[in-house]
Amino acid sequence: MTVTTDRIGAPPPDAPGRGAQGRSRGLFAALTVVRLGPVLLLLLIVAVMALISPVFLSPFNLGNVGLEASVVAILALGQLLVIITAGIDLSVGSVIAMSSIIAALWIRDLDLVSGWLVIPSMVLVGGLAGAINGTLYVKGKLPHPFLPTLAMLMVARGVALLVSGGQPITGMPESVNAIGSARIGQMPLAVLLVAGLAVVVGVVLRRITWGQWIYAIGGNREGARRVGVPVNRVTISVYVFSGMCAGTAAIVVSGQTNSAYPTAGNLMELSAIAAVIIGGASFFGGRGTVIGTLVGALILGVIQNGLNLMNVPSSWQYVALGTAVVIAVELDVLRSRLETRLRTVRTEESES
Amino acid sequence: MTVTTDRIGAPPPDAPGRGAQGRSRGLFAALTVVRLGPVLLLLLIVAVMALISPVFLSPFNLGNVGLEASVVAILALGQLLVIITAGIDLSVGSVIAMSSIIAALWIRDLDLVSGWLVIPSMVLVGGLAGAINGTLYVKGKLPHPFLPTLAMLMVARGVALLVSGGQPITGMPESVNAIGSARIGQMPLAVLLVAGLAVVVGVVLRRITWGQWIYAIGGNREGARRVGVPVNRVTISVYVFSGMCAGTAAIVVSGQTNSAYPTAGNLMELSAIAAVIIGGASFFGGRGTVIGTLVGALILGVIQNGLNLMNVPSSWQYVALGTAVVIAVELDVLRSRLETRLRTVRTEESES
Amino acid sequence: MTAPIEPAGAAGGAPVLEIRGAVKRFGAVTALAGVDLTVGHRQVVGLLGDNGAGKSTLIKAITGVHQLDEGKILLDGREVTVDAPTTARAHGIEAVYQDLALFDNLDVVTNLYLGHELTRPRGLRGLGWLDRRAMQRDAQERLEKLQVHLPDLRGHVGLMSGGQRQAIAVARACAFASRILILDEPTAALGVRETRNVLDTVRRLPEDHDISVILISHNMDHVVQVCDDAVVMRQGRVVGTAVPSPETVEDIVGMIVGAKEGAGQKGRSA
Amino acid sequence: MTAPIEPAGAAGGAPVLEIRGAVKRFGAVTALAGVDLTVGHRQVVGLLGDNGAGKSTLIKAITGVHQLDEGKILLDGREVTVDAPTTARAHGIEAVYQDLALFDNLDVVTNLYLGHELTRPRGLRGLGWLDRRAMQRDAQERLEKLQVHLPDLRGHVGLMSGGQRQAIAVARACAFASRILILDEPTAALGVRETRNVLDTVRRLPEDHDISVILISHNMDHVVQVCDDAVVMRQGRVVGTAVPSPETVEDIVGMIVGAKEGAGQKGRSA
Amino acid sequence: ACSSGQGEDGGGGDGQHDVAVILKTVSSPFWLQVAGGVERAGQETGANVTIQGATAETEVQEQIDLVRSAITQQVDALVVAPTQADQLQPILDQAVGQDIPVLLVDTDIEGWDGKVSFVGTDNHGVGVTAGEFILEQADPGQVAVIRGVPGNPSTDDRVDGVLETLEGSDFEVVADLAANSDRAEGRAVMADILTANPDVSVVFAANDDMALGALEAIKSAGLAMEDIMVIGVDGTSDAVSSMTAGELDASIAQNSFDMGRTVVEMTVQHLDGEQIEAQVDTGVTVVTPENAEEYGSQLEDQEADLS
Ligand SMILES: Nc1ncnc2c1ncn2[C@@H]1O[C@H](COP(=O)(O)OP(=O)(O)OP(=O)(O)O)[C@@H](O)[C@H]1O
Ligand SMILES: Nc1ncnc2c1ncn2[C@@H]1O[C@H](COP(=O)(O)OP(=O)(O)OP(=O)(O)O)[C@@H](O)[C@H]1O
Ligand SMILES: [Mg+2]
Ligand SMILES: [Mg+2]
Repeated sequence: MTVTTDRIGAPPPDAPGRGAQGRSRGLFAALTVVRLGPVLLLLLIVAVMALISPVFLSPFNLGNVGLEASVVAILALGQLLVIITAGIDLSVGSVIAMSSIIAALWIRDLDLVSGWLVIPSMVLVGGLAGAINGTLYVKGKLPHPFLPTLAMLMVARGVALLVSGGQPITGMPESVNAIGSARIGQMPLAVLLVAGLAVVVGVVLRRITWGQWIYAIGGNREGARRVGVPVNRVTISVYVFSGMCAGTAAIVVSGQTNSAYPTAGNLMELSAIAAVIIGGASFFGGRGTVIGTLVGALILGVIQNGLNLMNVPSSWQYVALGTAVVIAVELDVLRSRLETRLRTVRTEESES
Repeated sequence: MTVTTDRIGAPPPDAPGRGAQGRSRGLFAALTVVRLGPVLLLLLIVAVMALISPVFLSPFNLGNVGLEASVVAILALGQLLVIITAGIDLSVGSVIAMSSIIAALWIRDLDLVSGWLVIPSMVLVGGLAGAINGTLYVKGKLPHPFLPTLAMLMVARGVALLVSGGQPITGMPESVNAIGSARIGQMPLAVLLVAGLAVVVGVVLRRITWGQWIYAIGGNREGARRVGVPVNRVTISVYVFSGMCAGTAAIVVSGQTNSAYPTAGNLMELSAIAAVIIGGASFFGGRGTVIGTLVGALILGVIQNGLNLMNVPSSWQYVALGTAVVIAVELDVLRSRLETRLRTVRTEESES
Repeated sequence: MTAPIEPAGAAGGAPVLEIRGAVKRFGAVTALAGVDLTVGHRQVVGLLGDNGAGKSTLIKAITGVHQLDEGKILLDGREVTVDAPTTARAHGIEAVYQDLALFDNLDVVTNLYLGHELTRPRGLRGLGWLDRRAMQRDAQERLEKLQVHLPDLRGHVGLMSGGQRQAIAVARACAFASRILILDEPTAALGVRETRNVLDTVRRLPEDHDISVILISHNMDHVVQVCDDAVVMRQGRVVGTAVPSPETVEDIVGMIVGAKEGAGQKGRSA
Repeated sequence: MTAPIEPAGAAGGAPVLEIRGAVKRFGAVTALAGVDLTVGHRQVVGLLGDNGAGKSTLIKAITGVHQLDEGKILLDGREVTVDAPTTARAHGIEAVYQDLALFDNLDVVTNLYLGHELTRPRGLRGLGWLDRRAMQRDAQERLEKLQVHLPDLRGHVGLMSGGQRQAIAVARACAFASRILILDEPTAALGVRETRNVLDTVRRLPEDHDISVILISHNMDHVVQVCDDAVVMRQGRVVGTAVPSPETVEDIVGMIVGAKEGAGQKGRSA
Repeated sequence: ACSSGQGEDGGGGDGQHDVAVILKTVSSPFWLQVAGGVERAGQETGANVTIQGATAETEVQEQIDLVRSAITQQVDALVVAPTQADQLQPILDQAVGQDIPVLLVDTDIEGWDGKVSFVGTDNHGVGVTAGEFILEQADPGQVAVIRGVPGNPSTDDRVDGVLETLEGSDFEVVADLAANSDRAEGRAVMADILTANPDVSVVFAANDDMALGALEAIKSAGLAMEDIMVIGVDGTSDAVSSMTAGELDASIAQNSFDMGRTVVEMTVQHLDGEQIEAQVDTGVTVVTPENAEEYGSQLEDQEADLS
């Protein structure tokens, strides 16, 4: 009787139920499909778009979608870590502007030949802004990261305006422009960048202790402290990472426009947060996945792209985008209920 | 031994400690001051402003501050209830635009003589938007109010643009203009409106069962359900109220500008949320006060007004406002630590 | 599921509550696999079983926190649908949950009265004015009965000790139950004296207030002291019943751990 | 505070842990009003007392969750500052807290190993690769010892039953304590068999792993079964000590409820 | 109106005129040019000029607050570029009520007789100019227009001007989308337009930033610059360099520097008791690759440095 992990009433993992074999197999298939989760949702939306607009599925347009979603996706990957710790980073949009402007100025004024240095510079400036956010929150014992990151939202925009004098700085090094616009075949480099970043974040979250600590802090901050997780350090690190992602997004934005300009990234934080939440993460912390986040960013990108392809006027775009977001998430709610339902039915089947 | 509420080691409430009487009295005074809480903070900021700018304390300018803070304060009072339930309402800024435009059009097109009807209309439209937010969240079982209210942020803006054709509608009834600009002595009517609203919200939160339920839901949503609080109804109600506040803010905005315009209220949601959080409410729900919220709105208003009086250029304003917000909240953190410290010392005194 | 399971707790008065064939699944986990339970009028029924046996799930189904996948709930012989906690409360059922369901951000008095607020005028539920003074007075009395030390009735419950919290939850449920009181391990965190008081209260309640009690406990002494009947669950099924007494304790423990099986016994499934 | 309080738990081996004059205030509440406690080498000390007596506060001060306002903590005779839980853990102190401190969003294995993750390569703390397989194997073994039924080791802890949760917390602390193991009511939610297993473990631990144990419990039977020494607290003070045995139980209960006061007795203060 | 004397910024005491210039914003090249003109006039006339602007072109409320605080400071005159014409009128009425003369720049409040004068070009006219440029210079084909922030009157008026001018011509407007006056969004919207309408041959963007973004999209789609005519508005230095490089085809410049300079000069004249005109049209310049270099050289020293 010292069974430890007997799944009460559950079937042995290999045998898919004994009773109604056929039905059970159907269930199994349905369950597999439903378990695709957010990806299923994305496929659905893509299908709708493809039906409405014939050019939607052209490789070139898909490249466009990827390119357009890439900035939000990069920000969202950083935001994901922050949100898993039950935090929020409102500053990312402004940090795009600040880091691209500072890096661009630095390169221009020092007259550096090796223009690629602008790339690490942007990431660095972004990381610095994130370090300030995290330190103010953690060491300054502010009650919620909303406050320091809102302050950074303002300060970074101000700094961007100040150091640039309000003027855009046009002309980026080749390397930056390549990241922003070059394609390998129809695949934009920026999309590959997102993919690489996603793999890194995914590995950290799922395979590395640090990532587990991030989930632990979001699940039970005081508990994490008690079991000896370096809560402060981990918390600061996610803000630094989010800032670095903003710096990376700055590279893409600068490359896309061949310039740095002080109003860049305006309101991007909202899209990034929306992507993460649409992707199934919780504002209360402890939950969220890389796949979900990417899907969230792509859902926003696909809907926007579809509306543009259909030349929907901007006032209608607001209405349509808002409605589409709600419908998308509502569908996911239904999907996950269906999943639970199917699983219960399957358990039932296998018992009888 | 059946003592129920013996405060272990605490002095009888009337005797302020026996030992070092003098010091204890000093402590008591210090404690009283520190307990002023956020108000203390506001007084501090006002003092600084008065030192920097001589016109700051002129009655006319104080009226200005009140007028400028009133829109944010009204929104923040609605947002407060939402945030106490651990929610968020991102839509209030756009709802200002939508409700003022719809009400203005309605009045204009129906050629109604009694222009004051525009007032209840705005509140009504705002309340409707809030009802949609709340219903989508609660009945649509969306994981977090971020999603429906973000969608409403977009949809309401879209609707405002659509029905107005992007054009402002000029000319508001006298009553609306009075609310927006009239003063009794130097006291703007809008400030009286805020005061009235604050009293109502304060009474509901502190004296009425419904208000207690709002705190209960924020503290433990599942628990509230278990003890029979009508969680869904209460939750929807706070979004309706927040929408109605947005409608009320629309009256003030329309009155200040004698018009309704489709870009009104842009980004106001951020200021409103900031006011509530600066005022000590928690995003995790269950905490927050009316006084704190008003102080939060006033802090934002006073800083902004001071910066304007000093002719600080807008890029510096970003930097200054961001920094000031962080400093203000940091001061409050210190204040509340001092409060705990003083209380402990007082307990110690009275024991020896 | 075809094994003969005798109706449990059929003794003592007309049945107030009957559960028939209760099944509850959480995805791949079957928490209740067909449970029958009968609680008589003014009876104190002990619900026993190993950790994870399904006791809390069963009582949550009764109080409307969970909905059963299969099975029926009968109150006074009439089938009822308990689709939400409010329904259960309307039927006069109150419960102390194992995870307490307290409000850490509110004070003791508010916690005690939440959902049952005393208002002026009395009738108005949500919209009435809170009669704090009346609640404070009443709360003081009730807590005195349990002899719990609380530093301050206006202190937030979140800062109280484990036992203080539990005492508040117990006081609350005892105060408002009018037909069935359900206690899920109500003395787990209580001190020696507080436990004694709670057990006393449980023993007196049926007579004094004409209600029935379901008590979940892992403590055999307590069960023997206060229960008229004991129902033992294992792995989502009722595996036996007994009238608890110092003599039957051995048997009951045997049923719980599975070494010995009682009346409606059944082998392990799956 | 001038009443003579004898050092508690001085028996059994050289003292591993000593607390001297511990005071902890929360605003107007004085949770600890000058507590002395001595835990000997390989000793199991029972910490008893009414609800709100200050037991949990005392152990939280030892594990660095709270900082003492006054008083000293000595480990192996040397004064130490335990300013954070990490410090306590570095000293080989592990605890099961009354409120458990589990991670509802994580699975059982992760909960067991959080902060002690097995990684490849072993040394790297935060940056190592998680060795899930090793942790899974090890977790299985440990949980088997306590004989807890868990539906799935990969299930989220948030969905588990009260007893399952507590068992995980106990398994976790037992696994990693290397000097002092602190158990705050570790069997409160456990079933009959699981409780037996935990008590067995506690009894064997000192010898098997060369550690000392502080056990907080309201159950006199348990205290008598496993504790070498019992320290009774009331209202933030130590009011007596005793060697627990069936004969002294009466006395100890008397000290707890205040009817009878033991060795270092003292009247109620203010 | 004379200064109250209590201002601490030292204007009133030495007989200078305190002029508060409140622009829509000072964070974009166009407004920096206006500010440059304002500063220049300030130096030339000796007036004590303060320049402020909201944080973004859409922040009406902020601008109202700025006007209000200028009234509090009892400045001698107000120069305002109303973000939303009608919305500013009540507060400007208050200023007039306090005997502070108000001059408008860039955007007029039509039908408001409280103002002393209006200096600027109407945005609708800018659109008409752009439309005429297209009719003259481009071969008939498909046209795409890119708007600013929806509901922003200036950018909407420009686009409407273009659309009205092109109506009934051989040009077909196939896309009408908004890019929030942002360069990156201009790029994204253009990329989508090109996907849906690969034959687009003329693009009008309501400001230069979006036009430059659109150019990037055209480039990265691998299309030839010569095949698509791209027109922006504002004549920013970036636009000028793009034209010099042979990419952008035209930018309709509003002579922003002149606007700022003229309005301050007129304000000072008014304060000195001189008679001034009720309306001055500072006109537009169509900047094309031909005159870009010349136009660009004068830009250099016109820009304000406000930091
Ligand atoms: N919401 C849920 N989702 C998934 N599984 C659940 C859920 N609630 C309970 N379970 C599982 O159902 C089983 C029965 O749980 P239940 O809480 O009823 O046990 P219990 O008899 O009360 O145990 P204990 O004595 O430990 O409190 C357990 O295996 C538990 O893990
Ligand atoms: N963080 C805190 N803030 C304020 N008061 C507190 C805090 N923690 C504990 N207390 C108070 O200190 C006293 C001692 O609490 P403690 O948790 O130590 O009791 P305990 O002996 O563990 O009781 P139990 O047996 O109920 O667990 C109680 O009155 C409690 O309300
Ligand atoms: Mg249970
Ligand atoms: Mg305790």
